[in-house]
Amino acid sequence: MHIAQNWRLKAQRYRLVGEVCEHCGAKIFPPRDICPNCSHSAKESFEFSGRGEVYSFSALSETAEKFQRFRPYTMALVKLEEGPLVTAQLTDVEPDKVKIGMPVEMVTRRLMEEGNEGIILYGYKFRPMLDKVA
Amino acid sequence: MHIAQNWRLKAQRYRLVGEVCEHCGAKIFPPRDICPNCSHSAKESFEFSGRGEVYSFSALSETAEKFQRFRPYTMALVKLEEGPLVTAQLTDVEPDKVKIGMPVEMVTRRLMEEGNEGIILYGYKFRPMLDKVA
Amino acid sequence: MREVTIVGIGQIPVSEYWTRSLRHMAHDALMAAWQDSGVEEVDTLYVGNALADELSDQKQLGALVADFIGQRGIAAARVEAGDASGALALHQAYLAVASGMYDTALVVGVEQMSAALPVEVISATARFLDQEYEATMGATLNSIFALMMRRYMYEYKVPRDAFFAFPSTAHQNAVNNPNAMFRKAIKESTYKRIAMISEPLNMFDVAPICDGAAAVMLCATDKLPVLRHDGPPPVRIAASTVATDAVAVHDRQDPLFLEAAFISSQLAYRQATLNQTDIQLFELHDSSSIMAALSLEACGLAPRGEGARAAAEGLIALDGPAPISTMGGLKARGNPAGATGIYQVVEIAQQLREETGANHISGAQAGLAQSIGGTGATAVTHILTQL
Amino acid sequence: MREVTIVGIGQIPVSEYWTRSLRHMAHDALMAAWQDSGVEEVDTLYVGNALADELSDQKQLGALVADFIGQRGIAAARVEAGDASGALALHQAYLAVASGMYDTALVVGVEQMSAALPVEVISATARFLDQEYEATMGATLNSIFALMMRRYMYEYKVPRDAFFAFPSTAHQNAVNNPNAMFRKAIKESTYKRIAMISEPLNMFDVAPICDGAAAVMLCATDKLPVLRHDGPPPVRIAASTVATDAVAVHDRQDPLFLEAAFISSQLAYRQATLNQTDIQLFELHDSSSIMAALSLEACGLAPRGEGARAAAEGLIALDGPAPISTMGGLKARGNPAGATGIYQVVEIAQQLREETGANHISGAQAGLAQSIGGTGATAVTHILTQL
Ligand SMILES: [Zn+2]
Ligand SMILES: [Zn+2]
Repeated sequence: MHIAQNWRLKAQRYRLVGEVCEHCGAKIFPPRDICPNCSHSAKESFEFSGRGEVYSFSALSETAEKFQRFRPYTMALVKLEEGPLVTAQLTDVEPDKVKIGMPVEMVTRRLMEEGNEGIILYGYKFRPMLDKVA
Repeated sequence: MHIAQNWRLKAQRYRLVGEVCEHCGAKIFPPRDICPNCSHSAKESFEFSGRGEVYSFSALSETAEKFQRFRPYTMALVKLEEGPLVTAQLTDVEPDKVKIGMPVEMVTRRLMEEGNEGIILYGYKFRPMLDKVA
Repeated sequence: MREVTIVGIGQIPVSEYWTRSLRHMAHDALMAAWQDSGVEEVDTLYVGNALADELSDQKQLGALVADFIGQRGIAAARVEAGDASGALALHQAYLAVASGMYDTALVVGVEQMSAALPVEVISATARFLDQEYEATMGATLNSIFALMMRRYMYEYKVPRDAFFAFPSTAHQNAVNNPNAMFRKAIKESTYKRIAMISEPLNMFDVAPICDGAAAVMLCATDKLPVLRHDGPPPVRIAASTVATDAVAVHDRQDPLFLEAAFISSQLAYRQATLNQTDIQLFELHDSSSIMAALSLEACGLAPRGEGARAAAEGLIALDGPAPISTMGGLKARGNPAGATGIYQVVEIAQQLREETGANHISGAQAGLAQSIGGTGATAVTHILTQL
Repeated sequence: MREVTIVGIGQIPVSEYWTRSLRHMAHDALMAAWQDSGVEEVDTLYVGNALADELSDQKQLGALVADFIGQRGIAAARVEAGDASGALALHQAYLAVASGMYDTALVVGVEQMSAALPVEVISATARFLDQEYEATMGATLNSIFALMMRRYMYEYKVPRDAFFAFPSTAHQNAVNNPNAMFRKAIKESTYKRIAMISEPLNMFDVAPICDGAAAVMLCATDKLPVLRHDGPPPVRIAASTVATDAVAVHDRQDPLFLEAAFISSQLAYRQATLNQTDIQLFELHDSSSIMAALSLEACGLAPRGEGARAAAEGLIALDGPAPISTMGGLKARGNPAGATGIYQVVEIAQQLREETGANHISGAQAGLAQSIGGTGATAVTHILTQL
């Protein structure tokens, strides 16, 4: 299901490509057609560094159908260093080791499996920033 | 999916149990809470004979997901001898042998398979009336 | 009750969109309508959509689209009634402005179907039927159309080929519509041999699976003077009416009569104080050839049982007495379910604004758009007139 | 704009219905409201529903329900905005009557969730979120609540146990509500050890999966004299307002502030020309403890970051300054998604009609009901007063 939808969002999901508003300079992720900050049209691509910190997190095991195979996992809000918040999973870390404010970086991982055709969707997750942890 | 829903409709689906309106005498199928004929509440059960004739029919092979395994099949509108029209499949007959006005009778057959749990749903279909065909 | 006017229209070509999702499509149509309108501020948004729940895994489209067009905060709602969703959303927006609570309203009909597998679309649109007594029995939307069509042919002694008039007219008219999906005329010989979908309904009898978005901006007529004056001519909503019927065809008084379409059109003629003869074009719900025939009859444009024959005899042609599908209709412009009702209204506005080029209905001062959910359970009729 | 009055209310107990389907549940609530009302003829029907598409395989609920209650033919619409669907349907019905086009309107919120598997419900309600940037990442509705709750605890230094006030009050109040799902008080010791759903959100922090239907009959106030006179006291709709926010929490200006709820409540206070202090009870959207806390703050009943603490200190009790969930709220009466907003309004009407027994808020002359879609994208506020 929704092969096109997934394909469409590849740039965002694989490389955190958002936008920078030519009018007010706001860094925007996810990308939009209109800047939520100044209401001008936003069209200039901007690739985020992928670095940020944990703004909030939660470990869960009651998931939607497509995520059943991957549970339990930890959802988070990550504050990117360029400003925006992103909803994403944390990876390579036990939930009880996560703290608000912890530095994280983006990696590309398997997100879910689409039921009927077994299509696998990849996208961004965040893991503890290696240099900061070491 | 919808186990309860199927269970709920068993009487209708297995035995064509509808209603007879105590006010206007209308024979009602499918059952309702309010008689569509006179707008009084309809509560008295009535089991239809299951005999009727083909009002219209169509052979199809593009089906919904749960019916993929059963295609092709022939849908029909059947006019029950007590009055109501019913939407149902025809069975035990090739589509090119079906004619409008053909006498048919109800049988209970497998209707579909529910995806995830493989639940099988049974219900009414109609076949050519045996004594009339012979 | 305040008078309501259409001051802006917008649409994107009906097509298959692989790089724009639902919110982008809605955005593009809405921005076009807004830009067209001369309106400064939009007070509320209505989204007509039938299938985003299952085909895009998305609900709350009102809020989603409001935010995406930069209008975070405004009132917004999603309205659903199968493929009458767009028209029904327009009716709600009409009431919102008529009530006096909102002065301006944006309405978008949007649908994305092509990204899903055909079997997913068939499963989803089967939900326009009565689940417990039609869909559960194996019925699909097209199979019910087929049952109606076969009975119609039998009861009124109509040959199947009489239905060719509907796709033929639609495709012919779509040639000149840059927003139509199929811009190529079709031949009767092809119609006769093309594959059956559900006997006697063939592939040319039904509208395609497709994506689209169309939008209008409404403004209270008493607020029109506030608009900038260089905009296109406003179009008056002379009637906006809704009626319903049993969802299951087997439950209807007459399975071959679209009662909801009849009631809704009668209410509309009355509200607009117009007769059929005062109206120069009719965008009807030709989601299948049989629905087109029955719609003609329900709207009083042909006697019962005569819709298909009358169409074959020229009733519905651009220069006929009751032109339908003037920009291609659902059949050739496309039927992106929840968007369809707004495309119809946009096209009538285009006709009244004389923006339809070769397809212009000369002397068009009033047009009727009728949108139907599924096989006839919901019918929404709008009559638009020049202001 | 015409004044609009609630002249009839109806509800069925929130529960798990195995022998009645969606149409039956809607029927029962609607008939109760109609019978309660003294109205002869109903002009239009609105159905608020969030999940029938996937959980009952049914669309076009407007027409389906209109027919099933014996009103085949009337105008009908289904409105959807997640678990604000019922309240948003009421807003549309309010506009319909206010506009002058319809004199009376029935509104039902109806939802059937218990027949589906829990994982199906979780998948379906995840569609209240932003599919492309929340649900696709693995987020469920509860997990987003959890993210908000953890950040709230961190930012405002609130202990988790402060949230106990919400389920505690809700369950306590539900004891006296025959239509509530959970009619038993809960203990703090249980709250502290019950299983987590999505840390720090536990099973007592969220409303249950359930079925329900609630309905109201609206009548234009200028048509009230036509009604029979032995009916219950009519209740005035003093305000009906809607606002939106970004669907995704990460897109909001402040993830811990419900901007839509704030705007919608401010608009409502203004429309009703009432202050918070003129209002004696508040049915808020306590779909989770954190939503209850944030709703208190958005409606101006507690300072930012103080909602949970204020609740723990008695703010929300039946005899407190801002009683909420007076009949059990979403938490204990139950949250049948699209039905919830109508249950809230019915309960406020019961309070104003003094039909709430031991839970009656003494001196209640005005009540506010606020319904929220998902995590805050759609907010609908109604203020009801004695006529
Ligand atoms: Zn900007
Ligand atoms: Zn009767």
